[in-house]
Amino acid sequence: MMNKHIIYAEDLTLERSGRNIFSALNFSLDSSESIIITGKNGSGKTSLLRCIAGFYPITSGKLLWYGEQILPAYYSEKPLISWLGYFDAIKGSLTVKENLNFFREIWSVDKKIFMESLEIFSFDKFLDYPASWLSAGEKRRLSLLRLSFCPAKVWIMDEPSIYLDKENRNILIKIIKKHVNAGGAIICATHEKFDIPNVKEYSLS
Amino acid sequence: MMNKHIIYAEDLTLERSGRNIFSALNFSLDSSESIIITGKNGSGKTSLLRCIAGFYPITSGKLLWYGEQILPAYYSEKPLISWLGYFDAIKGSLTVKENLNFFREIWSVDKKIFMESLEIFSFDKFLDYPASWLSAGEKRRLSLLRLSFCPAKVWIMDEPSIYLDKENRNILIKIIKKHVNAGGAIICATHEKFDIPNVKEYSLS
Amino acid sequence: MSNIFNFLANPSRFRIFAKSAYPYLLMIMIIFIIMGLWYGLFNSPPDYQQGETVRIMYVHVPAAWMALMVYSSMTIMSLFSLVWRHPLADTLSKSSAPIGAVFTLIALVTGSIWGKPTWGTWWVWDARLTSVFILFLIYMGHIALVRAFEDEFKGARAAAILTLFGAFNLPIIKFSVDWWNTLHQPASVIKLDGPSIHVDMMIPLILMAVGFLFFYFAFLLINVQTELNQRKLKKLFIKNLNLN
Amino acid sequence: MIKMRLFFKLVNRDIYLVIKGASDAGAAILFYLLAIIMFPLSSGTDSSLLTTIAGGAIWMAALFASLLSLDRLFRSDFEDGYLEQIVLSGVSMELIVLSKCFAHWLTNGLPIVLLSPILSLIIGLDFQYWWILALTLLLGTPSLTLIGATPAALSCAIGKGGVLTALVLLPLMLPVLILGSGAITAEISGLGGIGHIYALSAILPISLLISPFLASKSIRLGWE
Amino acid sequence: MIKMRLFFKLVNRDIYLVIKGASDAGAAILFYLLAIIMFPLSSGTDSSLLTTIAGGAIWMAALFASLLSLDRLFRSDFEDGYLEQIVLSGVSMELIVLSKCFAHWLTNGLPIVLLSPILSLIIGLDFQYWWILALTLLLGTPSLTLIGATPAALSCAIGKGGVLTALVLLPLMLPVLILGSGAITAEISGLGGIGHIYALSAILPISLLISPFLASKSIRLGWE
Ligand code: HEM
Ligand SMILES: Nc1ncnc2c1ncn2[C@@H]1O[C@H](COP(=O)(O)OP(=O)(O)OP(=O)(O)O)[C@@H](O)[C@H]1O
Ligand SMILES: Nc1ncnc2c1ncn2[C@@H]1O[C@H](COP(=O)(O)OP(=O)(O)OP(=O)(O)O)[C@@H](O)[C@H]1O
Ligand SMILES: [Mg+2]
Ligand SMILES: [Mg+2]
Repeated sequence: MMNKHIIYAEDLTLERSGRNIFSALNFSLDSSESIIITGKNGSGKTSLLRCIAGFYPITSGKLLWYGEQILPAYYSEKPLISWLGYFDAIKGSLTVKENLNFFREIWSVDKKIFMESLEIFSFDKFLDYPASWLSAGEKRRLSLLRLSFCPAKVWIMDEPSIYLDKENRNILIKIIKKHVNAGGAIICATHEKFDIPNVKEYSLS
Repeated sequence: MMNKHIIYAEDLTLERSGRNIFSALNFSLDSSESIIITGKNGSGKTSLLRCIAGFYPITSGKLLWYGEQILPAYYSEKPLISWLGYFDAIKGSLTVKENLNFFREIWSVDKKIFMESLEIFSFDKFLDYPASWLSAGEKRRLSLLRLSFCPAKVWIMDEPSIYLDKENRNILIKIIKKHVNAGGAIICATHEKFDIPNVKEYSLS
Repeated sequence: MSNIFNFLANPSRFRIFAKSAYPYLLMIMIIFIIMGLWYGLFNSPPDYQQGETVRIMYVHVPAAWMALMVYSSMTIMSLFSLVWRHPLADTLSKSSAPIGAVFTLIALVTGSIWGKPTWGTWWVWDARLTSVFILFLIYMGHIALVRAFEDEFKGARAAAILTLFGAFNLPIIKFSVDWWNTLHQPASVIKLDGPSIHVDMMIPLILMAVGFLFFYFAFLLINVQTELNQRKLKKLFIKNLNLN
Repeated sequence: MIKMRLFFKLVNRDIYLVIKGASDAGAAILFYLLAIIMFPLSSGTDSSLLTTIAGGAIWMAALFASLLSLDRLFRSDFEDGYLEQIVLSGVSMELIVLSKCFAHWLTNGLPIVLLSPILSLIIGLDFQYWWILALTLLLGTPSLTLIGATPAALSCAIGKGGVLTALVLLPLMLPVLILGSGAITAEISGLGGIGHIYALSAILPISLLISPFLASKSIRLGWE
Repeated sequence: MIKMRLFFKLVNRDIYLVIKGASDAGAAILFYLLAIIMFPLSSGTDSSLLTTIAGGAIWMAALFASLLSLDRLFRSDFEDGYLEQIVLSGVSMELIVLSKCFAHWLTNGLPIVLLSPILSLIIGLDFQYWWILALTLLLGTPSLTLIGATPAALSCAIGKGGVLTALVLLPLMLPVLILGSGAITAEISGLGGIGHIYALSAILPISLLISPFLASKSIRLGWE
């Protein structure tokens, strides 16, 4: 039964440098599901996401991916996570296109899917810019674009909406809905209210 | 007449690397006034703020501080601007207290004002942490705290609300109101709706 | 054996053990060193080539052995730390480094003093001397690295990585005299076909070596105690921060 | 097979970044040249003296050049989140480390090896010894890169680096330096440098084995 | 007066950062020691040879040590927005540059000067020449810092640095190196190094005059 969950967490506890960050968390994530993690500043949202991805070792409790004790950041056959953190992994000295192409190759992304994402974000006009020219919001948009064509089933996003204007926030919600409808799963930490159907809210304190 | 404005801009135009970022902007800022700059991603908000501070040289037009052609980033007797940009100028290897104390000394801040700011942000419990431990929102809060005790009359803020939770956003609005009531002036670029009385909205396109 | 290890692996139990054990270790160390010094200074023959200066050997050689021994044990503890993430291994390794550095320094200094009359120079850059010097630098790097981190666990693990990496220096030190032409004399005590020095020199050497070994044990326990106490203090400090 | 393809894609990218000037590995070669020129400048131009120290000088310059460029081997990719992205893409950290080392060697070590015969002329090494210089560099520079990878990765975890990295790094690189320059000196003095070369070629596989493991551990440590 | 107080507050902070280990200038001294040791290791242990190259070796080590630590002189403060904050606080950029150079010299150059008598022993320089070594270093290290400030500031504008900075830096520093080691060689050879020392002491005020100006321009360039 447990095997059916993509992610399953039981009594998850994390300490860092001797401080307790969060304790006894229980949740699970399945296909076509999305979890929004909320909580005050410093409540441990980012830490939780990094635990799930395997960057932080958990102090106690159980954290399973597909019923197994996998840490995606250690090793996986294919990308398990499409990750959007605080850092954008964009090289300013390359053009936008070069930045995208690299990940396209690493992930062996279909040309069709790639073009589709490009269209959703209407990013064509930026393609030949050096990435260092982009404004904060444009960089975030580029990150979201990359996130959206990654072949991973689970999207993990840490405050995806920062720097974005109205229009781009709508695009964000659109791609989230699309991904969930297509059977994907999403965990997203944020302080905003997102208008997504069937979202589970999980609040840290 | 012109001398009365703290900042006065006429036909302000900026080009960067041959691209036109904005052109023919006209606005002015006086005591007890606040301007919110809005606009889509890439519309030039950050660039405008950096022009005002003197980091970017303007291409054409007129930009006056107290009626004179001063560039605050070049030289001023006293701090003209309290600046909150994308970068936080926080040294992770120092404690929060050490980070704050340095600016307190450079700006010769009154102990009373300092303690008051500390209280508004209820930041006492973080004082002895290494700053590298702080979460994104806590770092932003620290930046705001520093901004608020700077003796400059004009606050320039670039998306001050990113990373902040509800509670801290309210604190932000509170200090903005307080500063404006005390005769200060504020320019703030943001994508949020702030509930500030008498705010002038200036929209870039 | 594994029972003992499991028993001691608990930090608080280890603290109790350390507290009660270290005075005995100190005593054993003092007895052996006094005996060794007495034997070495008054009860052993001068060397037919080197004369009285040979007595430096009774400090130099055990110190050099201990320099290697401490590093070897740190290497093992580092493996434990990296592979099994054992916190006690971190503590032991961290506490060992300064002691090892001291032994290395003693070996370097006594070797230098010995070298002046026998080789006619304080120092040459040959393979043995250089590799011991590198060992000293690695010890210092270890000490600096642990302290460069805010988070002591992270610091300990970083130092463990460095220790493992520096371990390839050990065989170089040990076999440098066999592999390269050096001024330094080759092994005469620890080698496959048995020791080749006089028994009267052997006895004080062994006494001093045992004394130094217990020096290591005793100070290791003392260091670990301070370390654990500090950690406790820090935890209290952090708890206090949280209460506010 | 797929791993191999991934590996070369990663190497490709690093080299491309060098060419585009984002990484400064390219400048390391020029630095190497300049460092070599500094020897005659600082020690006087007595040519017999130069001949004696030539091998050592070239080796020291090579070491400093790799030292400088190694410092940033992982740091910029670590800081902008690129490594996080890659490691979540199903590429093992060890493979990433290897690819970065390989790219670093291709853009730093290899040019140094190739330039060495010409440089030996400039600095006054007898030309008949060029082969041993080139050979020691060919065997030694990959080891320098591999040995340097771990401290470079550690510097990400410390969050600063530069000199501290260099400090931790240098003692570990000294054996390579000693063997490399020692081989040349021994060959010139007629003793034959082959023993040194054997030892030098023993260091390479050992560091190839250990280094990716320890460097990946270090980077993970930085994430924790 | 107020400017003076500001200046010392800034210097104070930089030194404090070094002590707290945030900046790695402290390690530069250890690096310097190591670099010196590399000379005998790479050039063989012939002691008469060592005596000849000793002055040059110590000077080269000093140069490499400042090179490594200068690279980060402004960069971390530039990248995290600290320089923006300070320059908006009514401190002129030139004063900031001077304060950073002064702090850098106190934590890097001065220890090198102070250690030099001991080091001259290790490396085999005749002890009677320690004064000229110390004197050249005392005059030369501030120039190295000041000369290095501009390329270090430029590296902020380029957005990367490391080797590239070192590359730009090196040719500019060469005169100091040549004069410094030349003075020692001249003194040892009986020619007297006083001429070199005059020249060396002329470089200092010139660089003191030009460097803050050019370095501030470079940093502003980085902001544009
Ligand atoms: C600073 C200089 C010196 C250093 C760093 C040094 C280092 C060492 C080391 C690391 C060992 C232990 C090696 C092993 O266990 O195989 C050792 C052993 C020894 N050293 Fe030295 N040494 C120095 C100078 C000298 C001098 C000048 C002499 C006497 C001429 C000397 C005589 C010995 C002897 C007799 C042993 C014991 C060898 C054995 O039986 O294994 N050392 N030294
Ligand atoms: N060096 C440059 N050369 C050319 N164009 C540039 C350069 N730097 C920025 N731009 C462009 O200037 C425009 C304005 O950038 P700016 O950062 O001011 O936008 P912004 O309004 O702050 O956007 P955001 O809401 O995303 O923060 C962007 O379209 C950007 O691509
Ligand atoms: N290395 C560390 N040692 C101790 N405490 C830490 C460490 N790193 C982070 N913390 C603390 O852990 C808490 C949670 O941090 P985290 O970044 O997960 O918060 P968050 O919920 O993402 O906050 P935000 O909304 O501000 O992004 C914070 O209070 C932070 O101070
Ligand atoms: Mg967060
Ligand atoms: Mg902006």
